[in-house]
Amino acid sequence: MIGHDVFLPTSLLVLCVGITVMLAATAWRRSTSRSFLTGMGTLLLALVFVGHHTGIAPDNGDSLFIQDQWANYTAILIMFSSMCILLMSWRNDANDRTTSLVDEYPLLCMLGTLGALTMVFSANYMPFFLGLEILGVSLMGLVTFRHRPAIQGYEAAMKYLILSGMSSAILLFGIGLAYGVTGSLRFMPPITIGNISPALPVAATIMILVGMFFKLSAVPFHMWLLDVMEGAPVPVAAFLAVVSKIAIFSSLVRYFGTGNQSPFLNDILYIVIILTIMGGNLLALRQTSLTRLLACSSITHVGYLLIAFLCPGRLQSGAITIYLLAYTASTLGVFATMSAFATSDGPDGTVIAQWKGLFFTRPFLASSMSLMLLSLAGIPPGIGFFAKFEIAATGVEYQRNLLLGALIIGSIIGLYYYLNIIRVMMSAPSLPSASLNRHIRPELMALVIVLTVIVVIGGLFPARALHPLLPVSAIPSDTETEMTMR
Amino acid sequence: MPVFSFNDTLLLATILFSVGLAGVLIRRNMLFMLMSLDIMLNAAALVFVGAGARWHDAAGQVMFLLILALAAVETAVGLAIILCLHARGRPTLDADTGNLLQG
Amino acid sequence: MNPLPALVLLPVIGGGLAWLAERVRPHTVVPSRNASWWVMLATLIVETLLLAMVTFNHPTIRTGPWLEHFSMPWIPTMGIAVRLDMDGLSLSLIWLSLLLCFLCACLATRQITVKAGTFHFLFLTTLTGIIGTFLATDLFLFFFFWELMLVPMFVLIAVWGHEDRQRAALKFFMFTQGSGLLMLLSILGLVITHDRETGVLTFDYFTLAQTHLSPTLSMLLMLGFFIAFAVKLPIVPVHVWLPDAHTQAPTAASVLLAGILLKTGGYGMIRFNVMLFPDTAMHFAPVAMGLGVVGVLYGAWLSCAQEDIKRLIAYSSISHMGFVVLGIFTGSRMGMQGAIIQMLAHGLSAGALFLIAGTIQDRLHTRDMNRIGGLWTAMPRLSATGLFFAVASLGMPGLGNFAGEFLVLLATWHVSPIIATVTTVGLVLAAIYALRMVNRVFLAARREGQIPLKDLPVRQMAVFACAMIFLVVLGLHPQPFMTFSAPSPLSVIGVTGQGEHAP
Amino acid sequence: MGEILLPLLILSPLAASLILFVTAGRMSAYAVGTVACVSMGLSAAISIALSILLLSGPATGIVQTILWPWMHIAGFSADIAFMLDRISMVMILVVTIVGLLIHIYAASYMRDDPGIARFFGSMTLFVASMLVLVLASDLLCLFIGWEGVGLCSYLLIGFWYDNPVNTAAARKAFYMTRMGDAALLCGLLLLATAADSLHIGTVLAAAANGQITPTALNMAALFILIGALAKSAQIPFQTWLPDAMAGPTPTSALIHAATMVTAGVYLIARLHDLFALAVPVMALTAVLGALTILMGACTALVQSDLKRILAWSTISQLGYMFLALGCGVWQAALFHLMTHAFFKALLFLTAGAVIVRTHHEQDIFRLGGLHHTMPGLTAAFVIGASALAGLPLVTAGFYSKEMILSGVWPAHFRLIHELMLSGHFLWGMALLGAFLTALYIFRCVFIVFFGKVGTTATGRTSRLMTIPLACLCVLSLCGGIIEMPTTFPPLHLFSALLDPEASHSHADEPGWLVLAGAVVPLAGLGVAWVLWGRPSPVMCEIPGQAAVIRFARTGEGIDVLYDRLFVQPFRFLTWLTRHDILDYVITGTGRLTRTASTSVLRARSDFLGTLTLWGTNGIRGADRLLGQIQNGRVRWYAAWIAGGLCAALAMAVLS
Repeated sequence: MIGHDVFLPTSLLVLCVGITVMLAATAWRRSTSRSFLTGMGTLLLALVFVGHHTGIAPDNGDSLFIQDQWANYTAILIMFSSMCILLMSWRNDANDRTTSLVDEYPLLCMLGTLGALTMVFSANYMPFFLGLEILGVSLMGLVTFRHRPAIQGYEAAMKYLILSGMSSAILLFGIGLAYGVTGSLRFMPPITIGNISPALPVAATIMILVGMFFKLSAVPFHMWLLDVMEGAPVPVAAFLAVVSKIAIFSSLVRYFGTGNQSPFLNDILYIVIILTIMGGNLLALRQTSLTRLLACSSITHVGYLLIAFLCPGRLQSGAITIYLLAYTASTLGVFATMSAFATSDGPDGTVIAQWKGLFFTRPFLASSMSLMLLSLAGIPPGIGFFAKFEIAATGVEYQRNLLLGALIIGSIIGLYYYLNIIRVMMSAPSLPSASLNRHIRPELMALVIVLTVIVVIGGLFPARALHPLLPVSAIPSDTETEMTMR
Repeated sequence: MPVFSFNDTLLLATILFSVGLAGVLIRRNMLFMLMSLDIMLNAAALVFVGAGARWHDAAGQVMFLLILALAAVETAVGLAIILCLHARGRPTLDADTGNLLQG
Repeated sequence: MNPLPALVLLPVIGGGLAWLAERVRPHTVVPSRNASWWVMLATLIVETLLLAMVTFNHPTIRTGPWLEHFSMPWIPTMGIAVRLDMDGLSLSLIWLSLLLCFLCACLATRQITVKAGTFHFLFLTTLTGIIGTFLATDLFLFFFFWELMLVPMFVLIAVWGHEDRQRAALKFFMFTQGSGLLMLLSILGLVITHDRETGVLTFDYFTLAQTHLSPTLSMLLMLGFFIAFAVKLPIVPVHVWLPDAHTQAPTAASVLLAGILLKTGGYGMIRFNVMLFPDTAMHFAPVAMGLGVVGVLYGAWLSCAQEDIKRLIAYSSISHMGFVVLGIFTGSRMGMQGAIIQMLAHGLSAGALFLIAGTIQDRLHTRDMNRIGGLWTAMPRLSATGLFFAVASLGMPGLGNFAGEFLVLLATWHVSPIIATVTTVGLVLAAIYALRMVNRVFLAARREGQIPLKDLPVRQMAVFACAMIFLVVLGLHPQPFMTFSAPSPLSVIGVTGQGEHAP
Repeated sequence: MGEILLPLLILSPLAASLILFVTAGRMSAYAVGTVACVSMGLSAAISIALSILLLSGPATGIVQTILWPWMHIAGFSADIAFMLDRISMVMILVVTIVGLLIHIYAASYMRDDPGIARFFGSMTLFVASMLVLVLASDLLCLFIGWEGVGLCSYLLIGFWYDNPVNTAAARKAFYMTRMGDAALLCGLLLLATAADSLHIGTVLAAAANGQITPTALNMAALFILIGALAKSAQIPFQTWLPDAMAGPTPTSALIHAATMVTAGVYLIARLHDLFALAVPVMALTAVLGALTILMGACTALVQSDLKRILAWSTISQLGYMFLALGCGVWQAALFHLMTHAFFKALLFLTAGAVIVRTHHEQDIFRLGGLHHTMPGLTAAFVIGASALAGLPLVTAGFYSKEMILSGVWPAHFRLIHELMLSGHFLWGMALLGAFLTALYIFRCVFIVFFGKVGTTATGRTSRLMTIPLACLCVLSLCGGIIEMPTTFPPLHLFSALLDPEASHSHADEPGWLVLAGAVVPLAGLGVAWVLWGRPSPVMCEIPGQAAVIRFARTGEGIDVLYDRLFVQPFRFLTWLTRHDILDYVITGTGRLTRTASTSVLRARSDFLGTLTLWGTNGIRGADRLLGQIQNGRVRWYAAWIAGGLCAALAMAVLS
């Protein structure tokens, strides 16, 4: 049921145009920095147009896209993150630019962003699926951009390809089942009608959920994330941790809505959340690589987010909103600091031990890194503190005692490994390295400062980020009427 | 009127899907894993076709086309990556050996 | 203009200035030209003036027991506001904090040479957290400050501490933060319950105090608070972070930890356990008192076996804090007052002892009592001071600690003579550990190969003398402090309305 | 007038102490001594003035001043308040006058010590604390002084801290008294709970009008008694006092003989109304006192250290006071307290002078024949010894001891229905004690001052030291005539002073009592002379000589008999007391505490460590498991995904 409207959020359009231009530019004359600049410009333009759309949405909600506050909010987050990531990778020394041009890199980034935005705005399985795959395939490309040591990037990409293909298959199978049951591709859980056994819609929902869990890397489906993030260049890891997660979480919320979930979903979510929080945290304890640790941390944060997702109520919307913001800002901050830390010849900051004594040699970086990590751990004055507070509030409001227990234990374990990094930074520097006093690239400096300011200001004055943005229910309440019409 | 009922299609698709899944799980050769992935994707595509037929809806066929495209893309990218891996010195196509990323 | 926000924010702003000052004018070899130190001193002086203004603005109690009130919306959707209220209890504890900060400023922080600006910044930020904790009457704000003060303290310990600093810092942070999370749950539980009951989502202390809770829920919520405060105070089974943290922290941080940070636990117990859940607290009192006694004895007992001066003092702190718990949970005003006096006195005596230990360590580069000795000949002034504070901490009548301990014991005797009798054993043990320290450190024969030492200069003695005078006044004339800090806590429920409307 | 003088009395030594501590050794020795002596003189003058003021008033009049409220709170109130009545008047006179004399003496004695400022600072602080103790009208206020004197005692015993023995002795003293203090504190808490105040008048009134239950009253009295016993070094707390002799001699004189150790006596005397209601405790007091007399005397008999003899003698004499207190004749106890302060201070100071001039030789067997070189000191010591022994009529000790004996005789305690404790028995013990007292002190006199010449003495006793000695001699001789035994001319100044209303005639007292009291010390003196005093050199108990030769040389065998009868059992007893069981218990407890706490520490760390280890192992195991799960194989990951999918499907469909 594809309506013949042209309802389209303008941002998508802008991005498409921008990507086309970039493609054309590649064909014409290759230049890395022009490519980056075009990408940045496009993203900026898309950000400006984020509230706009072309065409008129059909009344029955049968459009391909939907644009509401929630979508806009996550779109802004995604585009902002993409800009940050582009900035990080612009002159990233980890991208070996001596051997080849990397003007595909921004192009792939833009494509990924486009995919993410498509997911966010989609109101139909079709754009959702397209967006998911655009994002996924561009990520495969992006992951391989690591040149030093290159083989790990390829290995990561290979793993990602196979596993994400598998999860896509599962997701698609689920969508197919749902379509088969309801006959509609609307982006909502299937509801049993007619003579089809009730197991089918349930199975469909589960398969879709599993597909989403894979992308979200919730715990038994999380394993790819660590390897892929470690294998990927640092900015791409950030992309994986932030952009793709926000997009998929946004879709998850849109798909399942914010109300009470059906009981079988509840049970599964319960288990998955606990597994995710505990698994992510425990896994983080043994990591020596910072990117892997951040992968674990992002797994854990997904678990926390899911708590809020599972606790519908007055506080839910605000909690999810602020938590997404907190997670985005803090994680990006950490990655930005890592990028700033990396040198072309020295350590690239992916191993925790390399950060030893940073507090003495490069206090600015160390301070901002500590602040970001503390924010991730949920300690004032970072925004993460308030975010975790809100999550806990939703849990308490809905009396999810088990989940709260997991939250507490997880937070304490999390505290340990976050603090451990800070501890390493504070221990006395092992060697008085002369190369340590390099100045940081200005755009990264600016980025780190901006993110720090966001984290602190957001932590001190979180009220503005608390607007109820979530869709009240996934699709307006005329669902049932439509169902009966059919 | 479809010759096969939706349920039959579904059964076939499920079998195909399981075969593909089993292939991914069992085969160690990356090429075969890619092929198994294709089988899984095709199983999903089959469901769409069947469902489209059931509801007399074109959307199922559209999805089928999209899935085909996806399968093609995955294979293409996958092969490219395998080539690269090989070029960078990974000796075999065995997915279980020579993993650097773990732990 | 309301002075409360200024009171809270001033230290952190001053800290920022101190940090900047060090950036502008990097540290020189001459300590007196340490710019950040001067900024910090100036900040403290301004803060003191401000506090003095607040104090002497209220010769008589104006509206109810709450001296000052400040309210400003913060996160309206959650019912969170910046609510600051000051009563005698907070005021006296803030005075204590400032006094100790002066002690630190004059005696300890000046020796910091590595990144002095950052040190002072963190030091003052901790102060902000502490003062905020003492003033906040919005539960969220309270929690915010509660957590906030941990971070700079963690850094202080981890960067400027002694040999095993990082493990200690980590332990400190994990324990206090972890227990803080339980308190968070309790706060939220209370708020949500209140919300369900009345439909008003608020974190206001006074409003929440009127929530009707079922006994079980009330007990659960109170336990959440209690555990957090128990860790901070600390009470025996959860005290294990304290000896390490106190031992490894740099001198100034030790003083801050022992002198004030522990008091936030006691303060919290008074304000958020006994006041918010009076009935439940009474039900819980036997357990809490038992824990208090165990704390008194256990802390003193272990203190007797320590070889490390700072560790000895740290364990003695546990012992003293046991009295505070005991006093708070006797449920009588007398016990509460005793606990408050004990907190003030312990802040001074333990803080000063840590300063002395720090001074000794600065000069001898060891804290091991086996390697220190006979300091009296070399440093008579320091030794006399040390003796004074050791004697104070063993509970010499006429000094502040005794006044507190006596009131606590008396209140306990009213409740249970047996507990009180058992607790007096703690006093004997206190004599043992305090004199053991005095004997080994100050009075023993001189060790071989001891380097010639410099005694405390007169200026520093004057600072110590200040603390001594306070202790003596607290011990001999605690009445003003008692009336001063008394009325507010116990009449919270009665003046709920007035607290809100106070200008 | 009195209201102003009362705080001034305390302030004077306190100010001196502050000055001395604050200047911390910057003043010359001379200046230090001057400051201390002047302040003491001032307070002595003030106390005399106050006494005159008090005596000129009505018989029951008191001087009272409330300085400021200390703690006023619902259910309890205490003030910093002082009160001078006749009991405390006696005490302040003793404290300030004896204190002044000792300070003057010490100014010379300690002249060359580098720590003189610390010494006098502690001494004056001690006097201030003692005055607080004596004058407090509130038991809590009294407790300030109580602990304060303990602290000063600690500081002074460990004054020469270079020697670990001294500091150990100091700590021992403090710990033992601290135990008593804890008990005392419990007693105070009990009383405060019952009476809502610790004002002495209030407490006594509450006790009198039955506001306190008998059990509580007995318990409180018992607690207070324990405190007093510890402070006054009575059985079973006696062991700290001999060790306390490690301090400078003036300290021993002032603190460990004349004043501080009598604080327990004073406290019970002050609370005599309360104790009178607690009969079992009174009996206990009396019995312990009597036992202490004998134990102290016997031990003193076999000591060889001059100062330790005096220390044991102090314990024994304090036993007399406790006996008197237990029998309800607290006036006698106070009287003996006063005379004891005089003669014991005299003895100690003389001993100190002797020790200084003989190069710190304290072993009596190495001294000897000193009357040749120092006749003045000999005279002083003999006077002191006579007073201690209570030689009839001419010494102060006789009168006070006589008063105690006559007070003990009629006492009786009905403990349980059948069990009666008669005063006659206690009287017998006290009398035996008096005999032993004369024996041991004259043994000391004969060995040290007469007999074979031991060490050579050098120098002269300075004038500054002789003046106090002379004053104390006078006091020791004449200080007792203000109170005569009943059979003598009825002169009862002291009793009348303390207790104007009571009648002082013991009509039922047999006349031979006084006689016995007078004869027994003389007998003791005689025996001592027989044993050690006769000019034959072998009579000095020379260690290492064969018993036969000794028997032959002395030709008497009394020595042997004495050795068998007294010395061996008493040596055993001494051995017991020297290596005291309680000492063992105390040191043992201390060691046990240390060991146990160390082991608890270890055990705790072990236990917690094990727990932590388990926890860590568990986490590490889980961690390793997670690591193995995370093995980097795509197929394995895919299997997990498939497994997860299947599990979820199964859960959803089957549920």
